[in-house]
This record gives sequence, C-alpha cells and structure tokens, in this order.
Amino acid sequence: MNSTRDAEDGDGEDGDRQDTAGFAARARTWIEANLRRVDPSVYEGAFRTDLTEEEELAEVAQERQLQKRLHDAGFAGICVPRCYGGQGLTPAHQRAFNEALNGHEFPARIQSPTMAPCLAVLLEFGTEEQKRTHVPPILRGEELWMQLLSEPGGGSDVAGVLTSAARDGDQWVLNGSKIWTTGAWWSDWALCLARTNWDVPKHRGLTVFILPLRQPGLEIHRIEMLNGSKEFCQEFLTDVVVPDSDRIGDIDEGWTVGVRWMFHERMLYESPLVTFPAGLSRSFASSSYTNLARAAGRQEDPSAQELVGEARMLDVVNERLHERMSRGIAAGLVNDQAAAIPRLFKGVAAVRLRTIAFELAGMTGGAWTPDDGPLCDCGVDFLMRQTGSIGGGTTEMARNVISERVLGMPRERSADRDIPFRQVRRGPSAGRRHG
Amino acid sequence: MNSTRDAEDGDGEDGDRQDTAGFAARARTWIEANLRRVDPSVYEGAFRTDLTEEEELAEVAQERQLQKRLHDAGFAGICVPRCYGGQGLTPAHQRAFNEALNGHEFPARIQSPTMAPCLAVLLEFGTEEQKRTHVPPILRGEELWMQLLSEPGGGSDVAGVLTSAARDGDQWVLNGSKIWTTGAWWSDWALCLARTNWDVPKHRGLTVFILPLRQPGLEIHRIEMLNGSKEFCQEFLTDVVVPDSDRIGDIDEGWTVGVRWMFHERMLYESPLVTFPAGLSRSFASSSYTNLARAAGRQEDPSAQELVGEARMLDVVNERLHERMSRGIAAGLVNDQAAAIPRLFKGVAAVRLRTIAFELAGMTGGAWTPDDGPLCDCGVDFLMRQTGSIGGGTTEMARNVISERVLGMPRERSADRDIPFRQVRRGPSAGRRHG
Amino acid sequence: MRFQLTEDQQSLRETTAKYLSDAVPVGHLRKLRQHPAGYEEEYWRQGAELGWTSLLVPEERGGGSVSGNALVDATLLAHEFGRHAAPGPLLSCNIAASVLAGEAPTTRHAVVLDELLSGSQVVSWCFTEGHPGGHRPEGLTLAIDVEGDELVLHGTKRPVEAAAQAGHLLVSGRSGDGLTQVLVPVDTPGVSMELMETVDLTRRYWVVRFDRVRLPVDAAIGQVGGAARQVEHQLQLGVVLLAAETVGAMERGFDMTLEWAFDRYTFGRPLASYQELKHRFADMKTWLEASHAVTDAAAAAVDGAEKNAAELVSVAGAFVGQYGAELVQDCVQMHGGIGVTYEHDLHLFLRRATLNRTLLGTPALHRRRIAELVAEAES
Amino acid sequence: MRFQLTEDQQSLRETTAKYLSDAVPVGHLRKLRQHPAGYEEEYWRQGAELGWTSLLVPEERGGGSVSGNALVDATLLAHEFGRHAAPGPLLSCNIAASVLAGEAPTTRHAVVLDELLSGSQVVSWCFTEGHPGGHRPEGLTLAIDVEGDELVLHGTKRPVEAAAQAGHLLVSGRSGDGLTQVLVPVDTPGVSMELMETVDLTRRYWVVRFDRVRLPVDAAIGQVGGAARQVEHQLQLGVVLLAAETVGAMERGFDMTLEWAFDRYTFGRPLASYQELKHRFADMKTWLEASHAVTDAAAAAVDGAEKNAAELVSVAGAFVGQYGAELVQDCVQMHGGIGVTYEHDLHLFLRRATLNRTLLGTPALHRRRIAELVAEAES
Repeated sequence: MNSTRDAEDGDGEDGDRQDTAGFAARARTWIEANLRRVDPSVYEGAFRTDLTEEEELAEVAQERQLQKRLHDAGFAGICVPRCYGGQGLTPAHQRAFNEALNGHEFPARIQSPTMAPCLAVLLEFGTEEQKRTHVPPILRGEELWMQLLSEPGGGSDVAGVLTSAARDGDQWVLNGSKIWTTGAWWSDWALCLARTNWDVPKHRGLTVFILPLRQPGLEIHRIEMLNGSKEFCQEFLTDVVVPDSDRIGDIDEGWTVGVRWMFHERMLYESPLVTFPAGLSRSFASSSYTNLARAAGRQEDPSAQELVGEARMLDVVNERLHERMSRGIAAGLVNDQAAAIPRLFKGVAAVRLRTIAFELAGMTGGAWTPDDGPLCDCGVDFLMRQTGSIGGGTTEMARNVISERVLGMPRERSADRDIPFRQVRRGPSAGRRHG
Repeated sequence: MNSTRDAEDGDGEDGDRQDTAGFAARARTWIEANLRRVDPSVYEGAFRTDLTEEEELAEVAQERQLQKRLHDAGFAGICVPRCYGGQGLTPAHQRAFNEALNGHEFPARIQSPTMAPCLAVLLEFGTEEQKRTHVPPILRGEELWMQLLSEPGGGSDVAGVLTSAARDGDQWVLNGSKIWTTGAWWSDWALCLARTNWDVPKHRGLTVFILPLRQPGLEIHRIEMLNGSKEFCQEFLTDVVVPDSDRIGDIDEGWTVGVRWMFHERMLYESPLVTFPAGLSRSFASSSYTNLARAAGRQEDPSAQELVGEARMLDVVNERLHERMSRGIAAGLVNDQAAAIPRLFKGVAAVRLRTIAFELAGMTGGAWTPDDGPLCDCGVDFLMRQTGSIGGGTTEMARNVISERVLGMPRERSADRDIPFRQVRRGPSAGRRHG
Repeated sequence: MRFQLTEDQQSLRETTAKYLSDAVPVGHLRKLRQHPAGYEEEYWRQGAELGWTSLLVPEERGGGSVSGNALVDATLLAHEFGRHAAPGPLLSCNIAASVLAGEAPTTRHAVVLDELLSGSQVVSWCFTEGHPGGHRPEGLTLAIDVEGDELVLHGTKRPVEAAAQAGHLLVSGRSGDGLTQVLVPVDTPGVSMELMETVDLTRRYWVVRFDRVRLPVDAAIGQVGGAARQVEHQLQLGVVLLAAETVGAMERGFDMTLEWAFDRYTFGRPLASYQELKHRFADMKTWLEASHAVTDAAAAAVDGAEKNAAELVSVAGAFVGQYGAELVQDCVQMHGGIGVTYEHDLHLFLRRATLNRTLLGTPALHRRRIAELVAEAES
Repeated sequence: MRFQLTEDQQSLRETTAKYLSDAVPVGHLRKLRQHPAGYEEEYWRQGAELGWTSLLVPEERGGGSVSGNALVDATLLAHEFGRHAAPGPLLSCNIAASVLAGEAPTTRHAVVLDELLSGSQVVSWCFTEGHPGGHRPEGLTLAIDVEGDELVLHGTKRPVEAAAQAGHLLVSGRSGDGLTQVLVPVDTPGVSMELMETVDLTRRYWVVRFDRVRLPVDAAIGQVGGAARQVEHQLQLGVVLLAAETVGAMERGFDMTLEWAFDRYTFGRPLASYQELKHRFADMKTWLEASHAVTDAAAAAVDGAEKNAAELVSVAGAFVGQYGAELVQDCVQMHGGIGVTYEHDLHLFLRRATLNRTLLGTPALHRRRIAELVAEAES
C-alpha cells in the first residue's frame, strides 16, 4: 500500500525523503522530551463551555508559551519561508511533525484561524513589509489572529458585506459589525473584509484590511450560545481607523482575496501551515459510543449496536473521504471547489452523530445527574447538533458549490448580480436595521 | 367522539340520518347475500403482475358484471343524480355502503380512473347530452374510461402537452402520444388533454376531448415495468378524428378542466363517486410486517421490532392525515391544494415501507425461493419502491404545491410562462424528438 | 389540534393562550432559568383557576371537561403550553388528578385532590425508572410490599417532575406480579431527592429515592396489586399530553421560521424563494399536519376507550417524538448561527420538543411497543 | 476507485471495460435474462484471459496482480463489472482461486485452480446460510464431520452463485468448534440444488443442499477445523469486491442521471437548474466519492493485512451497501416513470446495487459487526 500512497502523493518531495525521516526522528525526540502527554479527548469539542474567563485566558497564555517553545526548537512555521522566521521545509515535514505530535499537548487555539486562514492569506497576499512585520510574531505566539468576515444577518451570503470602509486621505474609516469570531476577546489582530464601493455589484466593491483588535472604536461582545458556551464574539466597529498600509490586496479587489481566504479556511486540516496531532484531525472520536451504549445498559441490544456501528462508520468514512479529496485536490486531479464534498459529509455526519448519542442516552437524554457519566449532556449536545451543519459555511452552501462548481450545473439565480450593491433588496427586517 | 366527528363533518346530512341508517342496513343485507367474501389482501398492489392477458380480460369482464349487479340493485352511482341513472343520495350514503363492503369483492378496476376522475369530470364539465350518453353506461359497467393526460417526456409538467388537436370543420384531428394509462387496452373511452393553440402561453392553448379507445389511428402499446408488470400503456394517436360535440369545456380552456381533473384524481379515496371497502382505503396493510419479521426469524430482534413498529406507525399516520386533510378541505377550512400534503406523506411513506420490508427480508431480499413465503419478492418491490413517489404526480410536485399554494411562498421561476408555447425550450433530446 | 373546535373548547384555548402570553412571555422564561421551581406559585394557582388541573376530573369530584371529551380538551391546554414553552407541572398534576378522581376517595386523598384542583398543591407522578424497560408499567421495579398494615416502598424513580414543589408523590410500583399506586407525602421518612440537569429551561426534574418508606395501607389508591389497568391508562394520558405539547412547540417553531423565510433576504431575494428550502418547508408542514392528526386521533381514542387506543397512543408517541424534534432542528438550520444562540427564541421550543421526546418512552421504544401490539392483535 | 492508477492498473481496467462494452452491451444483457447461466461460457473464458480470475493468485501458482496490491487490482475489475452490470461469477471464482492458491495444493486442487485461472471451470463459494447469523463465519451451521478417513457434509447453503455452472463447490462449514473448507465436485452423491429467484437480471443463485455428502479427507483445503482465519480473510475479500462493484454501478447510475438532468427540460428549463435537484445531486456526489474512498481504503488495508482491515471492510459493507442502493433509487426518482420501466437501462444498475447489498451481510449487519469490533478494540 505504501508505494501506491506515495505514488499518489505528488508532493515532489522525493529528494527530501531522507531528510524528512531525519526531521521526523528529531521531532519525536524533542516532543517526547518537551511536551506533556495528554488524552486526545481533551481537544474534542475544542473549547470547553465550563471555563471561567480567567481560566480561559490562562490557557491562552500557556498556548502562547507553547508556541514560543515550538518556535525556539525550530518547529514553528515548518513550511513558512526562512526569511519570515519559518523553517522553509515541505508539507511532508509538517505531516511528519503532526504524526509525531500524536498524544501530546499542542497550541490548539493558535491554529485556527491564526495559522489558517489568516497566516495563509498574509503569505499569499501580504506586502513584503506586512509579512516581515507580522509573520515572525505569529510564529512566536505573540500575535493571535482572528477573522472579521461574517456579519449579523449575512448568513451564507459572505460577499453581502455591510461593514463599510471609507477612504480618508492615507487611511480608512471602518464602521459596521462582524460576528462568529472565535475568541476575539483574547486575540490581537484580525483580517477584515469591508465594503469600499457601494455603486458597483456586490463582489466588486470589497477590500481586505488588517487591524489590531484592541483599540478604541472596536467593541467586542461575547455571544452566549444555547448551551452556555461563549466561544463566539460579535464586534462593533465605530469609526475604526486603519492606515492604507494595512490594506491587503488592491482596493475593491477584496473578493479575490476573500475567495482564497475561504479556501484556506475550508482546507484547515490539510493546510501545511497548521500544527496538530495527525490522529486528531477529522475524527469525531466515536469510540465513546460504545461507552454510551454501556452506560445506558444497552450494550447487548442489537438496535443500540447498529447505532454504535453507524457512528463508527460515519467517523471512518469521514476520515477516508477527507483523505481522498485532499489528495485529489493537492494532485490537481479535481478542482479546489471539491473541498465542499468532505465539508458536506462532515456536516451531515456531525448532526447524525449527535442524534445517535441522544438516541443511545434514551430517557437520560432529557434529564441526568453527574452520576450518568458519558450520558451527561447528550441532550444539550443534541440541542446544539446543527452547529456542525452551520459553522464554517452551511451544508446548503456546500451543496450549491458541489452542484454548480463541481458538477457544472446552472448557477442559482441571484437577484443581486450586476446591479449596484446599494440597490440590492435586503428584505423587511434587514431594511429596518441597515436603512 | 362521535358527536365531535359529526360536528366536523359538515355534510349537512342530518335530515337524512335515519334514511342513511336504513340504507346502510339494506346495503349490508344485499352485500352479504350477493357478494363473495374476499381477503382484502387480494386488492393490495392492485393488479397482479402474474396474470396472463386472458386472465386479466376475464377479470375485467367479471368486474363489469359485478358493476352491473350493483347497478341493478340500486347501489351504483349512489351520489349521481337520478336523471343520469344514479341514486341521487349523499356522500354519507356512499360512505355507509363502503363500510358495509368491507371484506367483500368489488369492481376494483372500474373505480379509478372511470369513476374518479373521469366520471367526476364528465359530471362537472360535460354537456347535458354528453352526460346522458355516457353516465348511464358507465354506471352499468358498460363503459370503462381512461385518462389520456401524461405524455412521454412530460414528467411533472402536465400542461406541457405536445399532443395536438387541429380543427377541421366540425371535427378535430389529434396527433401525438400519451403514456401511463392503466389498462387502456381493456378500456372503452378516454378523456384526452390536447393542444389546440401553439401561439399562446402553455396553459392557454389546451382543450379536453373524449374519444373511444378502440378506433383506427389509436395504437395501444403495453409498457413493461422492471418487475414484469404491464399495468401501464402508451398510446400513439395518428390522425385520430374527434367530432366537436365530443369536446369537454371551451376551446383553449382545457386547463380549467385539467385543474379539476387532477383534483378529482388526487381526491380519489375521498370521492363520493368511488365504491370501495372503507377499510381498504389508504391502508398500506402493514400488518404483514410482523409476518416478514417472523419469516426472517427476527421476531424477537428489537431492531426488527422497531422496523415493524415504524411500518405500522406510517400506516396509521397516513390514514389519520388523510382523514384530517380531507375533512378540512370538505369543510372549506383549508384550500383544495392542501390535498398535496397527504399525497406527499403517502409517497414518502410508501418508499419507506418497501425499504422496511426489504430490510426485514435481509439476505432473502436479494434471492429467494417460493418457500420463503412473505419474503418472496420483497427485493423486487424494493426495486419498484419509487413508484409510490412518482405515480399520480411526483412528491417533488407535491412539495412545490405545498410550498407555493398552501404556504404562499414565491413561485418557482418558469421559463415557459408568458411566451407562446411554440417558443418554449424543450432541451436537446426533446428537441430532437419533437422538432 | 383539530381544525374545528366547539365554542367552549375555543374559549378554553384562547383564555389559556392569552394568560400564557401575559404571564410568561419569552423574555420572562429566560429569567426563570435560575428559578428553583421554574415557575411562580401564583402563576400556577391562577392557571388552575382557568381549568389547568380539572379537565380530567369528573364534575361530581370537582372538575369537568368542556366538551365531554376530557383528554381532547386537555390536549388544547398542552398545545398552548407547547406554543408558549410554558412552565409548570401540567403533566404530573393532570395525571394525579385523574388517578385520584378515578377511585373511591379516602378522606386524605379527597383533600389532596381538592388542593390539586385549586392549584394550591402539586402532586408529582413518580413513574419512570432509569433502566431499560423503566418506561413501561411491566418494567417497573420499585417495590411496594405489604408488611402487616403497612406498605413499604423501596426503589428509585427518575425523572420526577417538580418533586421539590410537590406536597405528595403519586408512586407507581410493583407488588409481586401486580402494580400498586400510592400517594406519599413528600416529608415521609426515607424519601430523598436529587435535582437533575435537563434540556428544558423551566421544567425541573428530580431523582426520587424511596428507602424502605413506610405508609399505612390506605395510602394506596385503589387495589394493592390491582393498578395495572389504571397505570396503563394514565400512561396513555401522559403520552398524548406530551405529544400535544410537542405539536404546539412544533407549530410555533414552524410559524417563526416561515415568517423568517419571507423576511430574510440573501443574494437579493427572500429565503422563501429558494426551492430547496421551499421543499423542506413542505416536508415540515406535512410532519406538522400529520402530528396534529395522529395526536387528535389518539386523544379521541383514549377518551372513547376505543380498542385501538393503545396503538394510536404509541403511534403518536413515536411519530410526534421523532418529527417534533426533527422539525424544530430544521428550523434551527434555516436560521443559521443565530438559531443556536441563547438570545434567540427558537431554542425554547426545541428544548420542549427534545425533552418530551425522552419522558414517557423514546420514539424507538414506542415503535417497539407498536410492534408488540400488532403482534398481539394478530395472534 | 482511486483518482490515480498505475499504468498497469489503468491498462487492466481499460481492457476489461472495453471487453465488457463489446461483449455485454445493455441490449445484450436484456437478452441474457432468459439464459440459464446468465452468461456464455466463451464470454467467461475470454474474460479469464484478461485476468479476471488470476489477480488474487500469486505468480508462482499461475496468477499475478498487476501492482502488487492484489485486492486493489481486483476492485478495478469489480468496478467495471458494476459499471456494466456485467454477468459472470466474478466473486465466487476469485474467492475460490484465492483460497486454493493460499494452501499447499493436492493434485486435484491444483487441477481445479488451473482450470479456474483459464476460465474453463467455475467454482462456486458455498458460504452463507439462510438463518440469522448465517452471514458470518461464527454463525455457520453446515456440519463437516470427520468419520474415519472421510468428511461428511450436512446442511444447506444459500444463495450460492452460479452453482449449476460450477464444476466444484467451495464449501465453508463447521467442524465442532472450528471451521473447515472443502472442495466438493458438484456431482458428488447427496449434493442437490434449487434455482432461486433474484433481483438481478444475469446473476443466478441456487440453494445447495448437502445431504450427508461423503468425501475423502484430502478434499479439505488446509486444516480440518482450522480454517477460521482463512474464511474470515476470504469474506473480507468478498465484501470489498461487492462494494467495489456497487461503486461502479452507483457511478454509472449517477453519470446517466447527471446527463439526463442537463438534457431534460421541464417548464422550459433543464432539470439541472432546479435547486432542490441540484442539492440532491450534491448529496449523491458526496455519497459516491465517500464510497470510492472507503472501498479503496478497505482494499488497501486487506492487501496490507493492516490491523484495522476488518473494521474498514465492514465500514465499506455498511456504507456502500446503504448508500449504493439509495443513490440509484434517487436516480430512479429523478427519471420519473421511465426509470422503473424495463426498457430503460437504469434498473440494471439498481439491480446490481440492490443484490450486492444483501449477499455478504446487509448494511445493518455490518453496522453490528463494526460495533463488535469497536467493543473488542476498546476492551
């Protein structure tokens, strides 16, 4: 099997193979000596809902330190050019490092969105000066980044940005609101998509900026989710001033940047800029479904077994599908848009998996005590189950992309194409809110 | 419960209640004395696929006789005015008769489409002469009717009729092809929707005709389904001549007739013109799912029990939903279009029920011997399972109707509205076929 | 809910709807999240005056239905509770009232019934147990043994609605091969309770433990060991009331989302103009009407003691349980991210549909029950 | 099938695809409906020359894979069989060849293997039994007992592919606590067979009964009572080959329907422009790619004897079994009425996906198997 996998890999890294092996050995040694072993389940569900503000800030500080140690040991920015403080190595090296990282602590909060998509966008579109200013501190854990992309009421229409950036001499003045940023309240910098021209069609009046998150005029509000999590924030920008030197890409050409930005976001787990234990990647960690069945006293019930088997099936298929599609995209055999295929699968599977857990919990899904072990909170997870099909682009958008961009079917009729954005209908409620 | 049911019934038949009871008693007596008792399962799946042509013709002949006996006993056309040979009674009388009919033979093939929609359309739109000519023989079992409505390549777009009727003095000359007629080869007359004007938009150039099925120029071809059934036919009309006196409704006003025609088709089981054992109505007869589980040796398997329970659930809900919606429609509390709601439910449920049977059959779903009893043919039924979501209007069309006509959502964009039908795009293949 | 109600039914429904809109608007519900009972006593007492606890009790015992179809009437209340995600022990109190009124009263039982009817006392029904099978009468394991002239209760019940608000507990348990029901004062020695966490915002549930709890024999309601039919009947009442409440929650979620679809524009046109969403609305509308239909049919069958009542009840439990939560979840999906925020109202109805799906048999368990009933009917 | 194949793999695939297109075009398949075997002997012999029976056999025994990954190569054939709904006992012959080549050969077994490889003899695998559990090695009940220097076979196998075309039967059965495999000449006294009906048009299945069939002990392939690992391995081969064939059938159904969606106009515009249909195509495309992915992964894991092979195999069986039939059924729905006519081609692929879903464990049974494997791995 290995020979075939390599044949498909197509990274053109054969010359480095010996070096990769040496690098991997060095990585293993360093990791074993320097990083704490942790149960991977610690990273499931990413950010726990039960941390206090202080606890979360402490964890962020610790992860910054961790990133610094990675950097000092020569393992930060493995695929980032040396001139920006990286290691200038290949994706194969990053993969080898990620393999070696299995079962160890790592700076989880710094990967998304700091490394991808933000760092990826900076490297692709940033000026030389922007890169020299920001990439090194990012790799040292000194700058955590955030993406100011979605807007309240924006939904799937990412380009329908209402946050405005008005030119004022050598600077821009931004006003508007952004939403669904993870941990903006402990981050440092942000990419921001804003509208710079209201008199051209939607996609042609956008521009991307970078800006520090802690500054007057930028208010950050933590959103409470129905399960009590305050993972996400909403930002209110009031006359936020950004120098023109902090513009990314050309004026009114922000959509060119935006398309790649969202591509890097989708390809998070395939990105050579992201450091995470390889085994953690896309797994839903469904092994615990056996424990659910056991805790519910149903381990011998064939119907429960079918559910446990289905959960594991979805987990395995999800992983294999991601592998197939990212290999195909990397080798240029399918177009980039095909990344929507694993996204759709994962979204549907995530919903189903939470439903399976809730089914297995039975009556305990509705009410439980701490003694119920793995069955605790299955009901709350069920309430939150659609998040897997909403966050990071809805499954509906993924279906649009697959049918239109992968299968080449006719585009959905847009009522906002080819007309000045100012004239686009925004519906009764949006109209009331945004004039 | 009964008092409330009657309160909702709204047939305004209170004056006839005594009479209804007397009628019911008379019906029961006559039925017991004259009609064979049969296992209702005989009528499941309607027309068996394993009858030879001769056997089917013999059954049709027998059903004509049965209809004649009903007629002679005063039980045919219970709600048809006396002047056309009916009994001039109320829907309550028909219901009472149908109740009494439970467990007995009845002329199954003569109900749909002869009584509904064909007879219903004749009564609603026919001229006095047309009604006097055709209704009495229909009630005597002498005229079986058929509907020439769907066309090959027509799909859900019923009004996209390509069969043309060209005026020639006092008569019309019809050319084209119709499809999905049940048993056209043993029927006598037909309703036919044809295009009489190609220079106006789709719905405005149609006209309805009636015509005898056995005549030169009308060729009937039996279609073989993948399960071997030849229930359906396709007709080829070549210069079929129809006198103008056999036109139903006004010229180019055929869609007015067509809308009601399709309404009567959808409301088949609610029609007061249709005679059938009440218990048979909408049931999928899911009781046999227990037998499937038993035959598969899985009667104690909880997973199989859940499937059996689901089957019965769908059956019961289907029946109750039909009851609710037809009562609501009859009382004018919801609009006619809401009939698409039970249609959608039934289509989805029918597909699921065949899937459940196939699941229960397990390995025997793929290959079986006659010794496998109820498990025989579960696999073939699975191959045919979508028929429940296609025949009589697809579930997709039902969803369009519900969203647009019941919920009032914006209509789907049609590329054939407000342009002469002649100019409507028909796609590469249709283009080749129809010039 | 039926398309047509009698005038009295309509008035019952409207009175309750108006009271709920005034007393527990959604903003207030959020505040009740921290309230130990999830509702104010006065709210419940006023509700009782509107008939919330008396519909399943005959007139001669102080109650009275408005149409003669007691359960059908009660489903109207449950429906409005669902539409408003209303707090309060509607299920427990109605079941308890129905049970107490169904047997010849002891003096003590009569007092409790009167207080139930006036809303001044809550009685919690201790029925389900946390093991597989603990959702069905034949699966109960809590022991109610006769020792001399005493009954001894031993075992655990969960989840028990509003136990800490209750004056008495209606306990269903096993006496040898039979079932017994006992009315237990909450302060009886040996009774202990532990608050549970739940998906609902305002309904509270407890684990209630009975550690060799002793009561005089006349604490039993009806025959010791002879309550099987009684328990089966009250379980049917309960499943139908939960289904009706879920239908109310579905309806409200659907209405909100339908409005949202017309109101919300994306790519310059309303969500309601996208065919894929339209088709999902068509499915939701179909599930909603079907849920109405089967719940109404089950209520009428129980009222009429029809022979298919047990089957219809479990069909309602299976169907409404399944499609109730699925419908509101699809409403969440259509709302996108805001649909899972605490600030949005939708989750109030999702919580109710989700909770009810678990309480007296999950959909899967109801499907198994239907299969049993079909097999019995066929054999 | 992988996005990228080696040149040799590509050539194997193309040769077979071309041969199938020429030898068994869909029009010809319809005629084979009445053929007793479902295929012509000559068709099979020529196929064998293309390598149809030799990929799972090592070179030193007369076979040879083209890439060193024997099962991966064989899935390419199976994929094309699915794409063409091709007839012929591909599964049985490959399993039998693999088993015969995997053990030290007796003279007789060597002759049969040679004839299998040349296509001049068919060997049918008698594995599954018609009772619950009869799809798994540990559930087999057909007895293979040692009596003196003879083996006595007693029991029934079904469905058995191409039994009437076979010269020998490869029978998997139980010897006390162990499993044994025996090569049985079809004309051995006590062997009888009955033709079954099936959903497929060209594949034929039989019930084969063994009524105290006696054979010399050396008819056993490998150890008497020691074949459990062998049987498990060949079952894995079988499940993967069926999955690969189903993926081929899915792909063909999908391609046909995609073309139809562009070609077919309704209400003046192509089906492909309707959002609801577009979204279903997106789902189908996702199921299709996922089926490719998991089947390829399972084949590679079996070839590499990786420790997660058993799990991946059942994941492929569960997923492809489920979504294979669902995908083609949705293709039928999109075609409307003509999709269920005999005259249309679509049902040929639906039949194949449907049949394969039942043969070596239904999706539900594979899900149960996965749960067993997960529980084993965790304990």
